[in-house]
Amino acid sequence: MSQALDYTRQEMMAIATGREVKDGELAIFGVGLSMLAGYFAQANHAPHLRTMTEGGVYGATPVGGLPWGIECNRISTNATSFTSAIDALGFLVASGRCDVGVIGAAQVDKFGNVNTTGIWDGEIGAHYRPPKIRLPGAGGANDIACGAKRFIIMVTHEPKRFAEKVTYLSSPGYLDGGNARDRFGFVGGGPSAIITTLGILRPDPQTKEFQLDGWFPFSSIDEIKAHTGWDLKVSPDARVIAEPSATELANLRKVDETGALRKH
Amino acid sequence: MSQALDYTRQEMMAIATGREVKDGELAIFGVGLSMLAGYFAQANHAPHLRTMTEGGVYGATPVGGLPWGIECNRISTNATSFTSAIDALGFLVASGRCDVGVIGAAQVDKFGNVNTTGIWDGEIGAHYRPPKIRLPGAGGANDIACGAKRFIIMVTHEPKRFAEKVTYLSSPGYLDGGNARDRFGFVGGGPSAIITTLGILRPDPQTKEFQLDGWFPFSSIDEIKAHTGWDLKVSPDARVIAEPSATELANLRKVDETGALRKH
Amino acid sequence: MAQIKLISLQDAVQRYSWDGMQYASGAALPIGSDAIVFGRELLRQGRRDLHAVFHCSSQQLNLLAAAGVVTKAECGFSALEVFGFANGLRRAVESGRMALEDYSNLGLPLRLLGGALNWPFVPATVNIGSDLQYRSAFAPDDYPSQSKIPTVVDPFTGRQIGAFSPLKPDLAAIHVTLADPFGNCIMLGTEWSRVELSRAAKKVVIIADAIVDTDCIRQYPNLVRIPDIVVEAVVHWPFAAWPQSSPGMYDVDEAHMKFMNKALATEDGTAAYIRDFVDGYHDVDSYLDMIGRDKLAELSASTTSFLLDPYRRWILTPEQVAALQVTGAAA
Amino acid sequence: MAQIKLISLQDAVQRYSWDGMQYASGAALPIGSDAIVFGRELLRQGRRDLHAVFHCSSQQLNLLAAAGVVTKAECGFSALEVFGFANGLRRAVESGRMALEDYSNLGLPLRLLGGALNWPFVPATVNIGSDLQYRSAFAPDDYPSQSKIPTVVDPFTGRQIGAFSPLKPDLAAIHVTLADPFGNCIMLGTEWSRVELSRAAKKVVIIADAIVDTDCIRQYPNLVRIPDIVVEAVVHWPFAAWPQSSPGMYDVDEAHMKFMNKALATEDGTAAYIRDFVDGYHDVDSYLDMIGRDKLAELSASTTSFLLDPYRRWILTPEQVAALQVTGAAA
Repeated sequence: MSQALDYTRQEMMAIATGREVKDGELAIFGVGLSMLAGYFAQANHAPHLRTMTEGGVYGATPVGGLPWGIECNRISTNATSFTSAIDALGFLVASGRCDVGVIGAAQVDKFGNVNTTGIWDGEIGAHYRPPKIRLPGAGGANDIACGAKRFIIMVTHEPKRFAEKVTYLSSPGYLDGGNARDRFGFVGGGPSAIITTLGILRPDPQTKEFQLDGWFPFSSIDEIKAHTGWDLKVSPDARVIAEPSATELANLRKVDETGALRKH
Repeated sequence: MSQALDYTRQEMMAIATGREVKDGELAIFGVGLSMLAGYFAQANHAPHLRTMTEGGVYGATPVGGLPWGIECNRISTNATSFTSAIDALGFLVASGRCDVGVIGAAQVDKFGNVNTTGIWDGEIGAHYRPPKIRLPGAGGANDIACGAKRFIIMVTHEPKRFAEKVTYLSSPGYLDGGNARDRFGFVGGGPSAIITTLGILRPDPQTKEFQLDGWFPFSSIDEIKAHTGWDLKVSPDARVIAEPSATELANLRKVDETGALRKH
Repeated sequence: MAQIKLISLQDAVQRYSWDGMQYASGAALPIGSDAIVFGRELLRQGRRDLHAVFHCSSQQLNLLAAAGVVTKAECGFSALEVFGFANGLRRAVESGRMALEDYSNLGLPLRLLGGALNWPFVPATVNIGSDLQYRSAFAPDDYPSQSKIPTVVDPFTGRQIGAFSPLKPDLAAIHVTLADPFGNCIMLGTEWSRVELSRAAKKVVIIADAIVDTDCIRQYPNLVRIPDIVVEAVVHWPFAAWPQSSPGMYDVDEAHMKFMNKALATEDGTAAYIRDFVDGYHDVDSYLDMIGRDKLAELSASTTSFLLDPYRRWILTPEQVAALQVTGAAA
Repeated sequence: MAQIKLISLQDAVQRYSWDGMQYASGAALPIGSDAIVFGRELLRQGRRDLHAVFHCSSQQLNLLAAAGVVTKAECGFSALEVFGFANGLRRAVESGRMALEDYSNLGLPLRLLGGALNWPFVPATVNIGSDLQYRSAFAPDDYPSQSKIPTVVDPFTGRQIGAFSPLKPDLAAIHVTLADPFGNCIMLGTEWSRVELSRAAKKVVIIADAIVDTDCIRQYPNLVRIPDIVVEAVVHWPFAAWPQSSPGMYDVDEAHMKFMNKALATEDGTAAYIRDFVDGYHDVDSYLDMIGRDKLAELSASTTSFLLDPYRRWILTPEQVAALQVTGAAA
């Protein structure tokens, strides 16, 4: 980093994601980095954030570092309520109540569709065959993608992860673009941003194709285009994203006390 | 009563109903007399009866007399589990798991259909109009009638209560007879007995029309026919029902400690 | 940090109710838990033309129906269990003043489940094949009704079953035993359908018999089946379900159950009841005086009292609650 | 009077499992509660050709898949959260030995809900419009699949949504924190889908970290979300979810999570793991020795320990449990 503050690309990604989360919102985070981003928002600028995990764990602040999972003891230590998956993902997310979700992706395409199921050699074809690499599957991300008012995709910016079209569509973004989501009556609004280790992509309001909306201080339009597997358009409003403030970084590191985001 | 033991018709009805309930069964009772009948069975001959109320109250033995309701403090004092209506009536009854239910009726017809919704002058007609007397509605009885493996109807034997056809069908018996229940795919088997203040009616295996199966020691075939609003057939096997034993009566009165069944 | 949501009953009714609304109460148990004081306050503030969604009739619906402020109601059961027919409700139905749409005690909570999940319909394997399906009080000339519980074809077998319409009431006033100032709730006794209702309703106001410190909530998070994130406001009101019961807290007031139901059987009796027991108090203290301090002691001597023991040490005093309530109103 | 149902783990697996069965485990949380010792015993008794129903993959499914005894599996999520891909499951899927049918973490429990309610189908507003709907590992040539999540027409609006097939596993082995000898269960931490699973499965065997006296159950009936009436048998097995965690009881064994997952990445590693950690004990005591007494103390020093405090005084000693177990076996 050439900045005055020393921070990693993962930390920048987490902070940029956290900035998308507003105070008072009902928010759901997946395991890992997305949870750090969410709890960073709560620690930094959204003290009244109403947080949950898909495990039905409410009101908790993680202790002892990055939670092992959406239900683990690090998130169960100071919860105010434990319920169930149908409650969290059904009553509160698939219902359209949840304001914002944060999910990860192994592969994302230009319409914000997400693959977390598998890597195949080429297209799968009509016969469903085993993947070369089996990934974790849809988890709660499909439910968040269908139901949350908006959701944010966090993903490492590498060409192989940014495909023209995902090989397997695990969680719906804008499908083939435009109003395609309407065909399925999804109550959720779709992905509002893809936040990467290099910058931020947002959907065109009409076509819903994701375009570059901002780059991080250590990145550039060219670097991002080179790392994107489709012909990435650049928004006329694209601009550099503010680097983390000292306060933001301090608040993030309070949440990420074991330094999970400083390893890469 | 002319018997050696002094007991009421309501007590005979409750004991006859209790005899229908077998040890180890999963059983659900409505409020009032049917609950007394059920808990009598548990106290008398079915110690391993698995009891519940539609309130989702499990493992309880009522204290202080007739419970005020399916959820009241008299049934909440020593329960082992409190859950919910969907659990009790859905997961355990509508699902087909429950072995036996006991329900009441304001009006019952020859196919064991039950009306607990209202009394009208004549037939309702095509336009649904207010009843002359509004009754309590279906409650959980409809769910028991649809889902329980079998159910028992407890009813005071009066001509106006025994109709050729119920004015309003609140809870399905055999509908218009035969295999009519199959049209709706009910998982439950239908009513196995109508137990009254005078005797016991059971369905013909083919037609499902209820016929007289037994009369109580203080009653007779003629009295029962005279109190039934349809032309009641008498089973060739019809016989007198054994009066309560001293043990049965003692066990019933242990459950009915405030004497609710001795008032009439 | 969650927000303190303690407000007065008066404020809660003022802010969250309006004429013509779809109003749900919970648990809507005929003898047990129900937010009956919320209904009394609806009457005090003159709310009318309500569309009531009650899992079962309770003394609250009995009273509101008797007072003529309910135009439509949907129920699974409409009496008072061993206390007999609900006379006020009966009068409203029999006179044609109130249209009562009948479901069963499973049908009603399944419709709330469908509302909570935002499903377009809920599979119905009960209520079908009976007049619960064929007769609609809301559409009395649609017979046999095609709209109340229409049929849906199971795509796996091609067989027909029924489809319930989901419920999403504008407001649910839900009675609970204990709540913290943020709206985390603990229920003792059956939930009935309070969890489904709290997720189906557009807004939720909690009526709690007692307020506990959040330390109690953190000790028993598995008991917190209604979490603060779905709650708009919390009202503290002791004996809120009276004359019905609240397990762990108080028994049914048998005498008043009968007295009230008898009063509601006539117009005059209803007017007198409203005068004495709806307009007859102006705050919690005068409400408790109205019931009678001896009676409160008697009702509190419940065989279920031991159910409350684990939580007693966290119950806030009236003074502590009052102090927090100021904070809530200022927020 | 309910029946005492305490039996040994060996007996439970012998009586309630068979080759080719549809076997569900609960909670099937990747890091938390799961009936992992039941899976170890399935392997010890040589069960095979299992059709696994797991809300999520856990180390149990990872192990059973690695060992090659699972032919089909249905999951909402198939990794180990921060512990990464489930290597044993990956090998089984990638080699084509195991067909893995994908749903989401809501789709799977809704299918259990449908099984519990005996619905012919469950409305699906999620999983549709994605390859979760179009791709079926159980019917790989049905593309886009018409059978996995077919469409159903909402009779109220005429719009199409999806329909999930309900699940009714032959057996559910469900891990809980506390159970009484009759099978009344208390869970600490998220239920995940254990309640729905306990009602959907044809038979339920409980695996409890500790056994409590029924007085505990009667003090906390609202915590008893799995009542005895749905339970066939209760197995007492401390650290039953190890190396995963059990809130209130023990933390994740991070070292063993990684060691185990690394071992399951290869055939040889799996064989060694089975030798050492599946066949490496013959009773509870030797199981605990295998984990290591120091490690047990370390894992028990959990920040969640306070969650167990209210119930500790009712926990039965191993001797008391053993005495009851004899009674159970004789019954």
